[in-house]
Amino acid sequence: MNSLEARNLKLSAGQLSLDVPHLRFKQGKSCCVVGRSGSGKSLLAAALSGLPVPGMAMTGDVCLNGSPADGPLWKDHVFVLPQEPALALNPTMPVGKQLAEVFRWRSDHACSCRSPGAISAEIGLDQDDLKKIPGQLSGGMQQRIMIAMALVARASFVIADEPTKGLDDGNKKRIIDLFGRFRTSGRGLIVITHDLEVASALADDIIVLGDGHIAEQGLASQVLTNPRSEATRELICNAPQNWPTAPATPQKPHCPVVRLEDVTFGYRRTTPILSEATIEIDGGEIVGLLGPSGSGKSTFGDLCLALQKPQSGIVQWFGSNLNSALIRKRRTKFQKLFQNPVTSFPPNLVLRDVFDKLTPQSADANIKDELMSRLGLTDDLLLRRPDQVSGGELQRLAIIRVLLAQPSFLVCDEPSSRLDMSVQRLAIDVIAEYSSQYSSAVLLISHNETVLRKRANRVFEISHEGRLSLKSYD
Amino acid sequence: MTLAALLARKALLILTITLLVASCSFWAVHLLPENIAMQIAAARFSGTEPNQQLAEVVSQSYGLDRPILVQYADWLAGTLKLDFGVSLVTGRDVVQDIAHHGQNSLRTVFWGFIAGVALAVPTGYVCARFAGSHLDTVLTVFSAAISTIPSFLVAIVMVQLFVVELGLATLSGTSGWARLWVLVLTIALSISGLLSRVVRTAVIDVRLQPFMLHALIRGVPERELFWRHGLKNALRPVLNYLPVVFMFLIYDVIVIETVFNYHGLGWALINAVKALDVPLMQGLVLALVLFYLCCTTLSDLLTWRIYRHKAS
Amino acid sequence: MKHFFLAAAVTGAVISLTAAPGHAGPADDTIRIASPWKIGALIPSASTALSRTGVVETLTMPTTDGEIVGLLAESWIPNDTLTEWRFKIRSGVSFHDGSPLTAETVAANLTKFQEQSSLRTAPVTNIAFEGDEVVVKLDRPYSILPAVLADWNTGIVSAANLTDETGDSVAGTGPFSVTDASDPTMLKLSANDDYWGKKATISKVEYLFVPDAQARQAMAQAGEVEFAFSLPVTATKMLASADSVQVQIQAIPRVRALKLNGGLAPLDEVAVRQAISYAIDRKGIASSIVGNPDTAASQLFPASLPAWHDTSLEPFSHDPAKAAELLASAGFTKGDDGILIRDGDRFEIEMRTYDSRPELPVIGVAIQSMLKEVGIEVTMKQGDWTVISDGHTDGTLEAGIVSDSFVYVPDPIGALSENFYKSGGFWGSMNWNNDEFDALVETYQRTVDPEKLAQLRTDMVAMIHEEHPMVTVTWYDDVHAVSNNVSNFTFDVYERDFGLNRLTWAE
Amino acid sequence: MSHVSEARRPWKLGIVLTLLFVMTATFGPLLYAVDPNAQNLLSVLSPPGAQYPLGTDQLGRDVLARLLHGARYSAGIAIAVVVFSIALGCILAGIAQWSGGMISTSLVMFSDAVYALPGLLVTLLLADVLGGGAMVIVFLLWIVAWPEYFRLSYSVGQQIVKSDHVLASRLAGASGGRIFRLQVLPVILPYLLSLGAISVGRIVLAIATLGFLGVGIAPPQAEWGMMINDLRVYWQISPIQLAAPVIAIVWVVLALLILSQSMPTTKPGLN
Repeated sequence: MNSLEARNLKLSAGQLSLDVPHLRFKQGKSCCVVGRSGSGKSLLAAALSGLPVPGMAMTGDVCLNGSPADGPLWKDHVFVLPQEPALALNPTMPVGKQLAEVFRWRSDHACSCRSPGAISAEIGLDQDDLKKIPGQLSGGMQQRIMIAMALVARASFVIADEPTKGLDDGNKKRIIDLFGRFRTSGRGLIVITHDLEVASALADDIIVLGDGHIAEQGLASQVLTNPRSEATRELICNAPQNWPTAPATPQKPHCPVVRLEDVTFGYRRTTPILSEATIEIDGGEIVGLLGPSGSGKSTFGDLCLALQKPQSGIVQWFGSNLNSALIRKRRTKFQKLFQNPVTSFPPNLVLRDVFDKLTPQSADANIKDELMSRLGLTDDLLLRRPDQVSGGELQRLAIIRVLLAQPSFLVCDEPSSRLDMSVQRLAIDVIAEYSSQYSSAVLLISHNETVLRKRANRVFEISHEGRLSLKSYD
Repeated sequence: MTLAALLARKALLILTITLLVASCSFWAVHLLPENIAMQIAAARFSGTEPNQQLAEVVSQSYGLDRPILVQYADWLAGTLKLDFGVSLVTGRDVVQDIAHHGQNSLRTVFWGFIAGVALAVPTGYVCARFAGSHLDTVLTVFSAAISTIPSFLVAIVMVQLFVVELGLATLSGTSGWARLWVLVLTIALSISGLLSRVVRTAVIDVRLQPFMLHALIRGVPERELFWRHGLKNALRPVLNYLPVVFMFLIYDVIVIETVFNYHGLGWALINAVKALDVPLMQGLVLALVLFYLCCTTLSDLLTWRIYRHKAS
Repeated sequence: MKHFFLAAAVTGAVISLTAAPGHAGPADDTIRIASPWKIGALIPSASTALSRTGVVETLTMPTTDGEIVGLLAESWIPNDTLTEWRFKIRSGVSFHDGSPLTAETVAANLTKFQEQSSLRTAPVTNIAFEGDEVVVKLDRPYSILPAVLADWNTGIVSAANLTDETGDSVAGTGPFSVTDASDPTMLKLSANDDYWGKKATISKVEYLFVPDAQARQAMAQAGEVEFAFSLPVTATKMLASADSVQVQIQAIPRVRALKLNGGLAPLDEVAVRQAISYAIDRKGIASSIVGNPDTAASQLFPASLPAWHDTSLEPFSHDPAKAAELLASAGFTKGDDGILIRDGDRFEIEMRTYDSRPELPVIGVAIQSMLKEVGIEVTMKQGDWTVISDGHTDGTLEAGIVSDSFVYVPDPIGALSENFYKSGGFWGSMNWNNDEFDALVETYQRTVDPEKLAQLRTDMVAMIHEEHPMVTVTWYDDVHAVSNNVSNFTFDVYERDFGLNRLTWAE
Repeated sequence: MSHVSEARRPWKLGIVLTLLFVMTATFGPLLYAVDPNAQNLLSVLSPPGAQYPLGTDQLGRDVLARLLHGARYSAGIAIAVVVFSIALGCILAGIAQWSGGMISTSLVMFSDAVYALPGLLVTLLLADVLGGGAMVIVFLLWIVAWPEYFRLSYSVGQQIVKSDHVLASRLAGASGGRIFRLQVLPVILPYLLSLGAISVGRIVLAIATLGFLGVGIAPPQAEWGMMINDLRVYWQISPIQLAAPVIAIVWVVLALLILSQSMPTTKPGLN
């Protein structure tokens, strides 16, 4: 039985550093490395596999079966599943051919699968999919192809770096199921993730990383139920399933802020991505919107914000039909919080300029300072450009910017789903609080059902056919 | 994009441009101060001193006395039928002259292009493979220098060196290799400068792509890596750059042929320009433009063929 | 799809490889000529190449000392009043296409090309044939008709060539026949074995149109051509090191001049033209650009034509002050930018020139600067020689730097009557009408008494010298390169025949 | 969106070379106040010396003076063309962006058509017929140069306009002008300037080529290509006089090439 060991590893790259006195991974076990973003998870993965990371400095040893490895392990003993499968696949070669490469050059003789066709059937792809190039496959499918490669490849360990990043619940579940096969095939599995759901579903052991060191390690069941370190506790309490349920909104006089009636929309006439949707969103209410990726959730938000014109149907703000005068008058009261805080700030401007020149000036000058201090931000951040500020800070600034407009209706399009849970929670909590305080309506878009259940008053779901339906959780 | 759509698009573009060039030359001529009928008369009855009477005869036989819009429509129609009329200098059919000179030009352009690519691609690849080395620096400086020096200068130097000093090439005859190789080399040099830089960048870019590393993870041997995974991806920016190469080819045809006294389209164009032989000029310009468009269409088709998966 | 590209590539390769024959060399008995003069339409009157290479011949020709002798005409006699001339056509001559030379063909030729050749300057009323004689009738006495018929543009082609306007071939009677004229830039000739006169010893000739002087020079230097004509003066220095080729410089009766449109104000004023003449530094141009100070013109005709060169005339001089004075008295005042103004009109002219004689554009720029100094703004336009002839024809030419021979018609009166008679010609004056001068020309053309002729010459030359219908700049040294491989070459000062049939290869 | 070239190393060299050129073109003729057209037929093709630092040409004109004035002429035309092209390209791109629909499509098609024309050919054809002169050359080069800037600003602009941060500003009620000034222009400008730098080099080359071919530029204008063409006959006698304009051309084009590579470059994806 093989083992993978890290001894006296000291890793650093840029701002990040990680200090690992000793870690041991065994074949046949799966181990999850969890931690907030910035805790050095990816550095550990790189060090273990031996893959080059630009700017990384490393001291200490990585040992295979007790003796220091005499070459990078990724070539023979470790198979690495990348964070972004889209970047790891050759964009011009059919995926089947790329899968066949593993059979040709790195196939595991112990593996029962003898052909790309057979393995692809196992992971739920058909022959036609194999003839496609990566750009024609969805993110989930690409990740499954990568897993198929890992299943076939000759390796004692598989290291997966954030394998569920950006995937919706359905795909996530599928990936987790497939990961189970690594254990059954007798390989060791090391999964880097910030998602405790994934960790609890997969892990035998859990390693929790705090700022630059190992905060806690042990059996998954123990660590997750009985955390000993602060870092673990924080992670657990920020996981959506552990969020406190929001108090039910007191029913207010019925006055829909936004109302859609029989709205149909599609970029091509023949295939509507939204058909005959009817919804009313009241002030002070948080409405959740759920749906698989690509199902038109964002488009629905844009329709509510009058950024798109419906093909048919009626959109109303405050009970009156939309027209350009109304839009102009109410524009700043209908806001949107974007998925990625980095793209929602102009990259060339200092943040102060964004707040001074491109943000509605609120009547109350103190609001900004108040929000800043509540979200733990200092004024000197405003002198920087967006790329000089961390993602979490930028997300908080984005929230402040949106709230300064004092919107009556706010669309939150998967806010910070690419950041870690603590930031996500903070974002959603602040918005929920604002919503109840100023009784403004919020449309919360997410592919994470747990988040919506915890925070939304009502949850709607968009199906692939573009049907909107109310989900009940009784 | 489907093949049909691509071809339709290209056809439309070619049509538009043909009309654009034809219109330009028509209006430029008809806004000229000189009397076109007189000019034609002078050319047709070379050596004489045509008078107004003769000019009127010409005017009538060429239909120059009709309303200008009718003439314009006729001109466009003629252009679309590739009928450019008769050269004012030789009295021959312009199409006949274009065919004659075009054959000469095609020969040099074809081999010049092949040689240029054959020169640029290995150079660029070697530079990229050994990026940062002295070899790379030397080759990069050399190709940058080549691309900065105007091609007429390269041509002058080549003539002095190979024709006059070494006597390895000639300036007369149209098809013998003694004549052609130095022309081909000059064209090749002049297009290879920038092309090799593009190849270099493309290869370096591709080699830095994460999927190259992951191909190694899949076990692809390092010696096969670039050919299996890099080539097709590195080719794309190079193919995208080809229209620029063709543009340079066209300019080279004009300048280099003039210096080498090679009787191709470019040489003929410069002489037609000097003689103000408008029908020949417009025919030659259009021939060159169409040749350029055919080249870009071919390269687009090639791109489409290689990357058609991507578009669907 | 793959096949499509393959097919395209193969087609390209095949077209490019259908290479015609390799490069011809002296070894294959071929004389090659690099010439700045384009071949043009294959008509004797339009293409100097045809007569110079010996494809077509004229009725008469000059000997080296200027006497007119018969070529295709065996003999000729005028009537007493010199208004009817009978040319007896040489017998036993046939065209390259096999048809015999007859008086009928000759008459048809002369009639057809009358307006396009030097014949237009003769007062011809009728051209007919009688038996083996061609009869030319004139409406006034005309003594120089035989000389006129020696001009290269009166060459005779076969009857078949007269029918179509522009053919791909031409059949003359000369020592060389055209074998291939499909390339508009090249004429391939071979020796005519049935030639009636001295047959050529060299079997093939290639006449190459090479417009670029630098390329002609390079070709001569590389030994690619046996002859390169009209080279820059510096060629002597540049080719000094080449041992296979010699640069020859030969004074010929030719002039470089500034042609002025006399119909255009203010160039229509004698004083203005005189001022322009005074402004030009002929010595400077002759010594620095032409490379021979002796070619600076002191009057229209060079000393090599002693009958026409009048030593008593006051030579042209360079005197910008005088020029300014003349212009001032003509009513011009200098504007702020140094350019003369009269009645609100700036004195600006467009000057055209061409580069088949490579020094002309350089002289043009020199003159441009000299005229600028006296306040005349000149813009330059450079093309080939048709910019002059076309501009003269359609009247748009304002000024031009030109070069013309006095002896295309071997008697300089031909050049005078072509260039200055009745509003001028391509290479002479333009819109300069002087009845007195025209009368002198007409008188000269019917006079046979040598003394009277001498007086008339003096009068005509003096008139041109005074009025400057065209401003003479320099006389002419022709610069050409001749390979050491050939011998027996003499440059024909009449520029009508390269004399290729006399050439032999050097031992 | 952008493909930033990796060759940023020698940018200082590019700036220095370019600055030197600009200074030379601007102040050179003032400091070395010799008439570039003054001819001295007594000293033609004289070698460099005290009186003529770079010697004289075939008409005895001072080569240094002609070189300096040639710099001014080429640079003047090239910069004028680039400035006009940027202006026209941006305005039309703005119109296309703003109006959308048919107008946008036809503008894009038209610019594609003009872009597909080999510019120098058109310039040759029309410069000959329209007669030369600096204004005509500027006009003709402008006519063929603008589509490049149109394509660039259209494609970059489209990506910016569709971006989240512009949408955020629109939702925040910022006016179109303000968004353009703060968010669009500062992003597009470096791309335009980078392309402009290359273009200036290319136009200097194009002008030299026109001068060499003797089309569109009339003597006695001091122009580098024409100087080369005039002097190449005398290359054995006066090599320095010939080398001077050659080096000048290479200098400018190289300087601008290096300069443009130190700025972001982009391949507009409009195919």
